[in-house]
Amino acid sequence: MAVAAVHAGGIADHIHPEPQGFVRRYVFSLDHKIIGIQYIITAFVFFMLAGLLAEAIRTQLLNPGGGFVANGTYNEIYSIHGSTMVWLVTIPLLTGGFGNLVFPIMIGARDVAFPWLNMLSFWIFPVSGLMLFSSFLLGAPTAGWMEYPPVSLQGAAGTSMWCAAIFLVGVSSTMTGINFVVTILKMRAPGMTFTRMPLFVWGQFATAPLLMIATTALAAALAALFIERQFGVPFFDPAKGGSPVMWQHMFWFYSHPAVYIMILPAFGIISEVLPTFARKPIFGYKLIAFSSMSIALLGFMVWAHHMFTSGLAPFLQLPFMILTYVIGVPTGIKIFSWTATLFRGKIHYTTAMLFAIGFIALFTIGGITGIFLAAIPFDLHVHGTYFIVAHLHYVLVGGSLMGIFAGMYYWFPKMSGRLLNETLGKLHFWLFFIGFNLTFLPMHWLGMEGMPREVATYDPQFTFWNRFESFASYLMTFAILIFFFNAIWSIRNGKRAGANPWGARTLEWQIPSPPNYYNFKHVPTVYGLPYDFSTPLPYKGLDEELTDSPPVPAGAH
Amino acid sequence: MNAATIERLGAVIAGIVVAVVAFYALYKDWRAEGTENQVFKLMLLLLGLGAVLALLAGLNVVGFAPPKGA
Amino acid sequence: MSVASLARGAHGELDQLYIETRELRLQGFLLFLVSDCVLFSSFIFAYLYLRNSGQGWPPPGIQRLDVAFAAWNSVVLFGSGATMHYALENFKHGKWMAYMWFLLATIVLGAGFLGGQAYEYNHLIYAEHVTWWGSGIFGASFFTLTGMHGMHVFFGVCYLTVLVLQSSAGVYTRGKYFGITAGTLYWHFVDVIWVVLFSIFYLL
Amino acid sequence: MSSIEHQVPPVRLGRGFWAATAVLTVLAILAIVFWYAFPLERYLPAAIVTARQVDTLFRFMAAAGSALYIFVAGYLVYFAIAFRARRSDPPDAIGVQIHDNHKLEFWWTLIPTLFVILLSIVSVRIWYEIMLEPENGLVVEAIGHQFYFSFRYPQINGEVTDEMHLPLNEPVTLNLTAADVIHGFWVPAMRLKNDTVPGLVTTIRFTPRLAGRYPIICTQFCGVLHSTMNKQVLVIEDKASFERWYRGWQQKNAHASNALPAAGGQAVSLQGGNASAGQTLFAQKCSACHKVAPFDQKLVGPGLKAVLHDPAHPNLVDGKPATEQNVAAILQNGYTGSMGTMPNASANALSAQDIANLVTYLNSLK
Repeated sequence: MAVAAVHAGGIADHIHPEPQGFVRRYVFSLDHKIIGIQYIITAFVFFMLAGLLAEAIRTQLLNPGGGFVANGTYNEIYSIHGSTMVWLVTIPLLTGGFGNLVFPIMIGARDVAFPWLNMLSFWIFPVSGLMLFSSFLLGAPTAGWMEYPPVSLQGAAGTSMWCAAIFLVGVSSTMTGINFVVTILKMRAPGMTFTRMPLFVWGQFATAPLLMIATTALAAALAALFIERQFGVPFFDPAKGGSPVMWQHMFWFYSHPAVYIMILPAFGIISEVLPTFARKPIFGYKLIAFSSMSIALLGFMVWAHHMFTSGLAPFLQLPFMILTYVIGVPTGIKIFSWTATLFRGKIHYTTAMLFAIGFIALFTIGGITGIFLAAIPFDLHVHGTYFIVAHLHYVLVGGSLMGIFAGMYYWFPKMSGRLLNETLGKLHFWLFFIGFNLTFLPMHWLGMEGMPREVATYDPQFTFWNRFESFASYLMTFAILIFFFNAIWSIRNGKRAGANPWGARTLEWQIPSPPNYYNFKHVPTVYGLPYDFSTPLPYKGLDEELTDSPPVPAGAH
Repeated sequence: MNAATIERLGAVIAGIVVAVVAFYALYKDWRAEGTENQVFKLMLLLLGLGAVLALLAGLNVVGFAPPKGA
Repeated sequence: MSVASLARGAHGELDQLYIETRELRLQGFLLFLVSDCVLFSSFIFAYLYLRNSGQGWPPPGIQRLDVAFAAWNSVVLFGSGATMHYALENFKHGKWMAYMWFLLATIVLGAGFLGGQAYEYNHLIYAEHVTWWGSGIFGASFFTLTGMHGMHVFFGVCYLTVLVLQSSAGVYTRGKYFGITAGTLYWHFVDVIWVVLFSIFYLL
Repeated sequence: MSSIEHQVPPVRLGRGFWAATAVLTVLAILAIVFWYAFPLERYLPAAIVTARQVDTLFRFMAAAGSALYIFVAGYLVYFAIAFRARRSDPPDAIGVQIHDNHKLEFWWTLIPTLFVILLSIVSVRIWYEIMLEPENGLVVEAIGHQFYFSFRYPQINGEVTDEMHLPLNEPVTLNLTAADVIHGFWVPAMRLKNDTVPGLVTTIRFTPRLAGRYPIICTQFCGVLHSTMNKQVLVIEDKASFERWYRGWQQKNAHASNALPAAGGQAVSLQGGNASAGQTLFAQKCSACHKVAPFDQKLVGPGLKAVLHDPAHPNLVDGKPATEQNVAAILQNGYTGSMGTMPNASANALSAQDIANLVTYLNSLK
């Protein structure tokens, strides 16, 4: 097993030579930066496919009677849309993608702890994605991304393929989680104590154990569903003594932490972008780091709040309601701290900053409706309706995806050496922000008035708002097409970035863009938090003085 | 003496041996440091407990034995 | 740290790279065991959930498991845990032959446990009860969990056999023997899982 | 909120901050007034007693949530505008280097915690009111099927009905279960739902308070026609109407035969069917519910091997002989009855040619 050379000291000069040849460098690469870029590109391909599926969903819902696709096909489409967005887009982008790309540099490491394992986890990911999409050929699963049995036991053959695909992507996540935990525990540069780690690293450090533990629990549930479907071994089928509610426990024990897997790294991204462009330290560093860890821990104790209508004993439901309320406290602390970070700053409106501020505005709405849903009496009304659809999209699109876009605009120069076009970027932001709100805000009242989720046809009284949402969603798609055009165009034609186009202070900006193989010739020593703009950089022993970093963020007016 | 009695006798005798060995190893390693030794100590403790459980099962204290002649 | 000092103490000039990467591998391996443990825990949760789902246990038509043979078979596996522990101890102290014998004893006991499992499966499926994987929730939980554990034992036996071959070829030296440590950790883990499975299936 | 301060020089909040705070306070109060004045029941009547309690909780949470959001978003917008970098600033200008303020952090941890305690008390109280509805009410059973609910009134004489009628102001105990997969039983006007889980009986209790017809909606995905599972109604009416309705069902069930509603529409032309095209179609559209296996091997619907040539099952599900024309009629019109539900040709997106191909294919299976 190849293990990366560790930090400074006696082995500082022990650097493997950079491999030559296209395949070793860019395909089966061991370099965490290349693997991160591979993750990002692959995940955005799946993102495009999932976006097409989303537009198919909205097109079907233009008319109350549907008619764009058959009912069964519609059910397949939203199931694959959900599964893709969760497992093939958001989780890989935030952990495997941005995680791999920057956090080893941020802690002053030359690579992750197990580069081979890292390469393996990446290559499992596109394979499982292809498996998931190939389930369309067999008859894709129809019961949504949650695949509750017994209806998923009746599903077409593709449902078993779905189990296998998600199992595999889970194995990949578990390996990534192990890799990241060891990397953060063991490979920090000298002086990089826990209280000096950038907050993105804290985000990854809170996420990695979730990846490692929760994903394995999901693997067990998927394995049970698979063997039940293929070999008739009864776990969930009530006709044979199994329990369908047991699947919900096993599934949500993973999938609630999965929500935090999808949001904690995005919190980290926002906590990097805000101080950089406000020219000001992040407000309440310790409390933000601590709240990430407590959210991760509490995340394991609230899974049954997805199951208030499933027939649990009332005394079991109560603690889940209250613990879910409690999660609101650390989340609120984060939101307040980010807002306070802007106070008395010198705010530069780059696209990354716009997305970060948009994140706070939208995620807060999703967080507040999350508290609504935790209240059992209200949840008994809106569970399984479009209110839930609205809530989860505010958290996962308004939260995670806005964070991902902020990260893309922020770190694209580090990946490619060039800036994304800021004019197109701002157009992307505004169209996306407006389109998103127009699409998902009406879903709140649709759900409260009586529109259930996962439906191919609906009551004609909801026609107006559904059409409204569909047209707004086309606006969102148009915004995303602008982003794709921008990314492809900027790789060749973007403005050259230089090492530190934003004047940021974390370690990844103190080395060239794109970084050299093995990141640092000499591993630097760290003397403090990266966020204080009034002091010199808290690093010693950086490779060379970087004189090409402009003090003003490029693209800010 | 039927098969079940032999199995029980084996479980009791070997259970005593394994439990003693496991707890002795734990005693010897008590002061060992380092990550893996901490794990070893926990595992030896559980191993010894497992052996005790098996020996109790052999003695018919815990677990289920089918009625005679079944 | 102790590992490093042990290695230096033994050889004096063990390279730094090995010592530091050994720590990484150790932590990675322990975390792998943690996630494997979660896998077992999930299935154990499923078993306990089904067991308490209201129709009584064992389900109608199935007799309670007989503990006598299982107790003997468990002691065989626990014994292999003890021999593995002493294999590692002897290797640390440079007693190569004793290490080899303890390792071989572990393999024999592990294989013996697998044989016992096969005997028990045969007994349950054909001789006494009419139960198999797909025939009910008892079969589903019992054969899934013990089968998963059996697979772990099987992979362990294979790995220990590889260790024998590697050791004969001189792969491990007194300072560099992480493969043996990992094998011991894994084998202990498999034992401890069996303690839990034995308790919940045969004693509960 | 006291002034944010760290190191020297001390930071002043400034006049703009207090002006913004005043505006936001006014907006927050307006939002709270809005949520308490909003006529929720105009959009969704409160059909049972506890529905109004749920609305009370919603108003409380919506008011608190809006006020919180107005402050967060308001300060966000104010800071974003007031502290933007200006062209006149030197290029290397930095903000005021505030790291933290323990007093402020203490308060904004404590206040949400207190609010969480308050919210817990409020929601637990309302939840108890829902749980503590009387236990000895009229017992109704609702059974979820693919894709409809059936209802029974075991205390009266157990007729199976397809509408749920309830007498006004009489407590009800509703027992929910399912015959096949999990469904969700939801009446939006009741603000109450529960899943119907096969193999499990769950109970909800409530008291109707407002006469009317309210849709019953399935909220848990249950199969290909899940979205059409919103056609049934809950009728709340006075005691006399309820009893008249129930007697009507007794008579209807006594006279009912097993015959299904007649298949409407014209006969389907079966000219030019292509068996291999039919086989492909079968794999795409039918195989989710039907195996190519003997009739008894049910997946969702029965196995269709030799459906037209099976001496063991000479009839189709509705007692009609197994002829090509009758199979085509089922494909065209769909089916609802004792064997379950099958979507019709338009839900399955089947053309006349597709039906001809499928029938030719099924005829070729012997």
